[in-house]
Amino acid sequence: MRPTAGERRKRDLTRQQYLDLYYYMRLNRAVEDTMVKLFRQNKIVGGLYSSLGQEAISVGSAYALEKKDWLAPMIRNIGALLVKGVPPRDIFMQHMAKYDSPTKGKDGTSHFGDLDNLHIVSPISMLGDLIPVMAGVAIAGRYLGQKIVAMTWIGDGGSSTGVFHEGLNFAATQKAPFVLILENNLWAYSTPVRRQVPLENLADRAKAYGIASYIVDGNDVVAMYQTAKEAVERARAGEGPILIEAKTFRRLGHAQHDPAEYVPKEMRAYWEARDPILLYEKFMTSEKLLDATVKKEIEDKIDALLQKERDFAENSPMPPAEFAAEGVYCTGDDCHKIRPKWERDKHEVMPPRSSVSAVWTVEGFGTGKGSSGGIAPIHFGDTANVPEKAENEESPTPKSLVKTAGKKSAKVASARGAGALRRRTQGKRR
Amino acid sequence: MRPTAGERRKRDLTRQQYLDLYYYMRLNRAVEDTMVKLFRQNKIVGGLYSSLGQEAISVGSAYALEKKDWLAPMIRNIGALLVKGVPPRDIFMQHMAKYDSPTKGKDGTSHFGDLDNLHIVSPISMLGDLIPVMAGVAIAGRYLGQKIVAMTWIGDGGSSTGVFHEGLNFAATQKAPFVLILENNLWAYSTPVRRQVPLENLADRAKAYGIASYIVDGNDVVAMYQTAKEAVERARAGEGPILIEAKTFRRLGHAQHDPAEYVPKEMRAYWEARDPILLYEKFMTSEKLLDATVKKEIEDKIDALLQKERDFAENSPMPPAEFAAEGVYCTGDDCHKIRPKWERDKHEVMPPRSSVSAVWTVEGFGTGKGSSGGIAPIHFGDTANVPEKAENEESPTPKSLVKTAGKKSAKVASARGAGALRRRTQGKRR
Amino acid sequence: MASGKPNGNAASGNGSGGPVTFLEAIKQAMFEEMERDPAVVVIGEDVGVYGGAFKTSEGLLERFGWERVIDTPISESAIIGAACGMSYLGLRPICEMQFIDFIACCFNQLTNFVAKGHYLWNAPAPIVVRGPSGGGVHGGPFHSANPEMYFVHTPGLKVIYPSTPYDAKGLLKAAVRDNNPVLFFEHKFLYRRIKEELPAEDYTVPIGKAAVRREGRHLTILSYAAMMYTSLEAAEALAKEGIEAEVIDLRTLLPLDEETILQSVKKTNKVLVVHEDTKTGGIAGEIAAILCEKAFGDLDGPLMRVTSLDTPVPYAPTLEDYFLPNAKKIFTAAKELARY
Amino acid sequence: MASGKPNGNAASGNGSGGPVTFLEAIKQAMFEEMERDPAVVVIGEDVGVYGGAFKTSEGLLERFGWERVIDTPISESAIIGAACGMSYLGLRPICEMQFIDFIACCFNQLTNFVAKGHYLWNAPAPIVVRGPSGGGVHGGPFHSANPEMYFVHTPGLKVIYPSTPYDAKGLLKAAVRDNNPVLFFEHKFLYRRIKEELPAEDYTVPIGKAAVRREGRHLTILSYAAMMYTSLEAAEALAKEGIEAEVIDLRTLLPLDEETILQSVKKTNKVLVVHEDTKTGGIAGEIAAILCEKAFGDLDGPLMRVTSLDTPVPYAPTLEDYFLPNAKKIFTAAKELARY
Ligand SMILES: Cc1ncc(C[n+]2csc(CCOP(=O)(O)OP(=O)(O)O)c2C)c(N)n1
Ligand SMILES: Cc1ncc(C[n+]2csc(CCOP(=O)(O)OP(=O)(O)O)c2C)c(N)n1
Ligand SMILES: [Mg+2]
Ligand SMILES: [Mg+2]
Repeated sequence: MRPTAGERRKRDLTRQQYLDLYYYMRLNRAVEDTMVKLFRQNKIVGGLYSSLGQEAISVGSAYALEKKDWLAPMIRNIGALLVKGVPPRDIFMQHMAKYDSPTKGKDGTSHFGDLDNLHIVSPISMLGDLIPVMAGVAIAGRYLGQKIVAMTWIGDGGSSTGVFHEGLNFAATQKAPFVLILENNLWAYSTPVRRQVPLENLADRAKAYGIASYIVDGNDVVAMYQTAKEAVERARAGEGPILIEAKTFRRLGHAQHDPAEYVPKEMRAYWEARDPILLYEKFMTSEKLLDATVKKEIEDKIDALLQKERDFAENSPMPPAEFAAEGVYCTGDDCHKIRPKWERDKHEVMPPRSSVSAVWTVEGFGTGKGSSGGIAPIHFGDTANVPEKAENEESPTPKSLVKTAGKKSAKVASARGAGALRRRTQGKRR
Repeated sequence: MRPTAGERRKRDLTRQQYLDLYYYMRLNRAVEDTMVKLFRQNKIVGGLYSSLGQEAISVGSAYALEKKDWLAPMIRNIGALLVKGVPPRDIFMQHMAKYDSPTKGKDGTSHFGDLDNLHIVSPISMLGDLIPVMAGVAIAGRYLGQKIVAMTWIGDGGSSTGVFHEGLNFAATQKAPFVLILENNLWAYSTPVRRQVPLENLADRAKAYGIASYIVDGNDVVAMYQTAKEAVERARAGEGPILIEAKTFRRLGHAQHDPAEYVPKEMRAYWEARDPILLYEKFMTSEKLLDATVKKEIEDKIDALLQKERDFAENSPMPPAEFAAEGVYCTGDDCHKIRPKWERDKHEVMPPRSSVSAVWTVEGFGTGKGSSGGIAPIHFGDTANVPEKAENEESPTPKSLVKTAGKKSAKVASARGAGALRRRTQGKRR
Repeated sequence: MASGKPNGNAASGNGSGGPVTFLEAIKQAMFEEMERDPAVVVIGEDVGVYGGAFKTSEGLLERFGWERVIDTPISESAIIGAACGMSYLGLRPICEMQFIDFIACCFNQLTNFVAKGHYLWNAPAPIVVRGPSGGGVHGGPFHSANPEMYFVHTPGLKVIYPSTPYDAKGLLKAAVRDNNPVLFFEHKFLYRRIKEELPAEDYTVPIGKAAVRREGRHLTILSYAAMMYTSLEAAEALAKEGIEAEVIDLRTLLPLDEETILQSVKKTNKVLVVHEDTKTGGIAGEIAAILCEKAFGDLDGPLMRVTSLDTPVPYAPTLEDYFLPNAKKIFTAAKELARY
Repeated sequence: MASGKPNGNAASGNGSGGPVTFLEAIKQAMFEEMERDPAVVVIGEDVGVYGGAFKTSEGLLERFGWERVIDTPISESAIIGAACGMSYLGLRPICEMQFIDFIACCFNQLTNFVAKGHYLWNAPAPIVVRGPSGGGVHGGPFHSANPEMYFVHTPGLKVIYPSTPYDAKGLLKAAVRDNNPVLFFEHKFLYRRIKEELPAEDYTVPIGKAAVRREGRHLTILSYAAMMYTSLEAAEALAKEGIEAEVIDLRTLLPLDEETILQSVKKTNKVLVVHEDTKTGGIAGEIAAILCEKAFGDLDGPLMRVTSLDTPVPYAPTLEDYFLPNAKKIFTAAKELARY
């Protein structure tokens, strides 16, 4: 399934794609710049997060998705929303809690979704919770035959949550078409990465799930895009979930309120020089993909767009107070319009075609018996007792241990022959 | 800190140690055999779990601990409790919900502890919860200068819980003196390991935390002991937490009610032939550590002991009903007698000696500023705004990226020089 | 068996004829909903090959296959999260907690993600979370939970706790078809102790409706799940002393059927709430507040409650028996109440 | 600064002289307890170098060092689990939830491990779990939680929710010294809005005791945390109409101070409960049940409640204002109640 080198080369971008990446990075930054202005004018209701210097990640990875694919943003993924087709006004209005915003003022920031059209899932603040949710999206898409990929992001800090582990492990057992971008911006609020995760490369988290991973320079939008693209297509082809660590840096504080003085000045300076837009402009200029005219055109287009979007947002009313009481439950037919979109013959998943033999097959040992007719404990002591088999009732079949436990004999501590046991070294140190 | 080969050889066991391991494995099995009998007589109140065939793990690992060390058992670690000094009667009475049991009938099975003397922490049923708890025990011991190690166990299935991840990651960031034994018995209830964890070796879970790990044959008690011993001493020496995967097999069902017919017969047979006690007897006999007389002596000793212990347990009363209402809270002075046992000068952790400079130092970049005098957001939009720095206010210090992100340049996708960016391959596939 | 019909012991559709257990009713509900709608899937620990720790999903894998009956790792948050994501594409996942106690492990996903989605982002998550709950079987402190109030206190969820096979089947089907996340607690004490003849045809029981199990005029006993039987037993004893208790099965705890409750109170003017859940913060309190608000004038006596003790569930039978409500405690409280 | 005294803005002991904020009171309590007893440690996300998201632990790391002020990964279950383990060796950890909402992520560790340990295994876990809670600051649905009832319904925990700097300091110190796990909620709306002069000497406020904030004879308003001020405001308005409300600050929610409540009800015969928590399953219900049990004869009118709506906490100020209780709603309810 992996593309050959030749195929990969063909994926080099078209001029339009190069320009798109540039446009979206600029748009991402401009949208956030506008929000900083709104924040200073006290027009933003809650906190304001920034992805300054991380735009290449949001833009490059989301750009690798197809229209039918699904994504769920975290707080620093405004760029991904823009690429997926969210108009800037929605983002402004979300932050301003306006009635015309996607959540009509009930939730803020990037907390909104669009299940019907854009295929966006809303995040919640609790870090990591999106991971199993997007794994579920991925397997539901596969079940319906849609050939979609689900993508979300997580921070270096968020990778320590329990739900990161449960979600990614579950996705791996399911070989879910799911791509997780780990944005390692070296800080989780005030805590540096070495205090959160004792790893050089956070991509190594993948090793706990036996899944593929990549490390990519998160400030290089083309690398980000190409890596994400390859991962998305591998996931789509059935290779299972993929983790991409994007190395970057959080240039501002955790949110607007935080001056982030705990970050060494030199560190910030180092990364400011590696601004992803500056780097990309240099590259594009040298590759003759961008000149002053084109750049001006793009800037003007963005300015005009954002002026319009901002006006719209500012003119939108605040939600009427009574609206607070509405919508806790979905009642009636109107509020749940989602119907499964089958893109396979649904009879495949209906009996009799769906029926299977309900047994486990264990490599090297065949299958056990099905469970029909079993009983379960209710009063814990009241179930029929299982007659214990005598130790040697069945003659041992000498199968290789390697197969059984799936372990490589070289790695196994202990003697196979008990006689040698005393002088063996005790465990492979790793 | 790692012992040299020479030192390791010196750790070969004394005759007494070899005999101890044998005794405890036999005792473990005999205690559980007795409980099966009690279960069939309906004297066990709840479910009954078995560690048949896994005794080498409980015994070998717990035998590596010193008296001052701490452990917390899971359901299949009766053997570890016996090694640590719990009398069999306590185990019987726990299962029979007797008033003289350590929990006086309030909890069952291995759910009991002894914080004061034996340094045992009670588990709860929710898998994985012990891991952060024992990490806490470990760092508290270090804080008090006690030089202890904390140990607990987890199943192949339990390694998928979120709290496994949070606990082990936290322990790793703290370099806690903590040893976790992952008992890979190939099944979690009815679910085979490949459906829970997509790994050949569950020891690879350690790679997500940058900690050391071992793989050991869990049916080889000497290997188990020696591996655990090495791990315990490394942990004690400050090398941080260590994960040991012990490969084994759950010979009976999940609990007494479960005939485990989902397990292929051949698989069970294969492992029955690898019974840890049989293997060890063969070894001991061939090494002249055990003969029929000694064996008989041990068996008689165990029989006599268990008869006495069982009698005691059976004669113990059920708790009086009203006792159910007591003890939700610790009230008065009697119920919380634990006082920190300082084995270091406690002034080290009291000001002025404890005082430090409250800043992060980031390798290659120096330190940030302390946080004194900061403000925090309360109304999310009401805090003073942080003046944003102009992009190039500070001249970039060209430090090596390798240091910053701690990543090896060879592994990083993307061109350092933007000009080369187009033709670079996109991400290291791993 | 690869493509055959499920055998007698395995799941089957309606109408095998004889009375069926509570457990079998659950199984039938899942079976029939899966037959009806390929959007319905089952996900949980050991639900497939093993058929669930209590065998409630036995035969489902055999009939519906690996894609629709998903054995997961031991990861409750992943189960709930994945189900939520699946529901976003139109599926209708039924999640099993092996024991309901483990719902504590996915509390965040349930109360923050699943419960709030419709209100906040117009993203309803029609999932069902079900599992064996309750005590009385000596399961000890971690296998006997009655966690209903944690979720009754969480706007956005619905909470069902049935007491009969008929209701269990009809309410579980209603839950699967509901457009909101529904928690469905199955009292394991009832699994095999209660049998009932079920209709041959498809039916649902409406969520949010209580049922009057026994008519009476002297006082109203409100209860649900296993305590229904204890309450009815007490009512029989009371009847012998001339006290006719009306016994109401709440069935759904969120939303509560205030109408049925208030109607009964209008008649009897006295209310005793019986729940197996612990006392402080149990649903009796909420009912007390509702009665204050909506039926204060109707009350001739104080709302009284018979509940479990405010402790963890103890393991020893002697202790657990003392911990739980029983017919005698209900009888005594009811007699006291009747005196008002 | 490596070995210096904390500076003016950082934590400091008692008695700087002027009135101090609620936030400063919290900081003083931790500082003084850490000075007093080296068994006291602080553990949480960003509590060290940053001094906590709200700066409640500012200066502690500087003074007490890395071993006693532990910046953790983002792992709430690890924080609670580790604290529990530390307490087993005699330490007294204070755990911070960066926002109390994230307590949902360690719900299992708290309710199953920490809460049950003393009852089951004689293993008390004297830890304190504290963090900023409550709404009114436009924090949105995931930064405004009032999770008290989840824990009031969990035997084995104690639950404190203070309203004044004096109480915050005294109760936090009492919590650190208590031999049980204590949840300590700090309403973030109060952090900088309320100032008070504090005693120079060490003091504690007893857990489980309510405080009468305003005497009155016509009705009793029971409240706590931020809603105390709203209730007092309403009481002033009521006084202008000749209705004298007695206003009681519950301070501790588990165990509830029934004595103080019952005493007041004996006098006023009418009770209005005001809580910012959502309505269904809120503490008003529990109080209603207690009054039924212990003061039914004293009640001249129904217990009434003014609470937040049964919804998630909405983000927009217009919506949140509507969602929350306010003085007008209290005033209206109290007038209605007074008419009984
Ligand atoms: C479960 C949980 N705990 C705590 C928080 C509070 N919190 C919000 S963002 C954050 C830091 C996140 O760091 P990281 O994951 O690295 O993302 P970044 O902010 O760097 O993008 C914290 C601690 C949270 N949102 N969720
Ligand atoms: C959080 C949680 N979920 C579910 C369970 C129910 N349960 C008890 S033991 C078990 C299987 C455990 O498998 P494993 O960890 O491999 O241990 P083993 O039984 O093989 O020793 C399950 C699912 C539980 N105890 N805790
Ligand atoms: Mg980060
Ligand atoms: Mg196992």
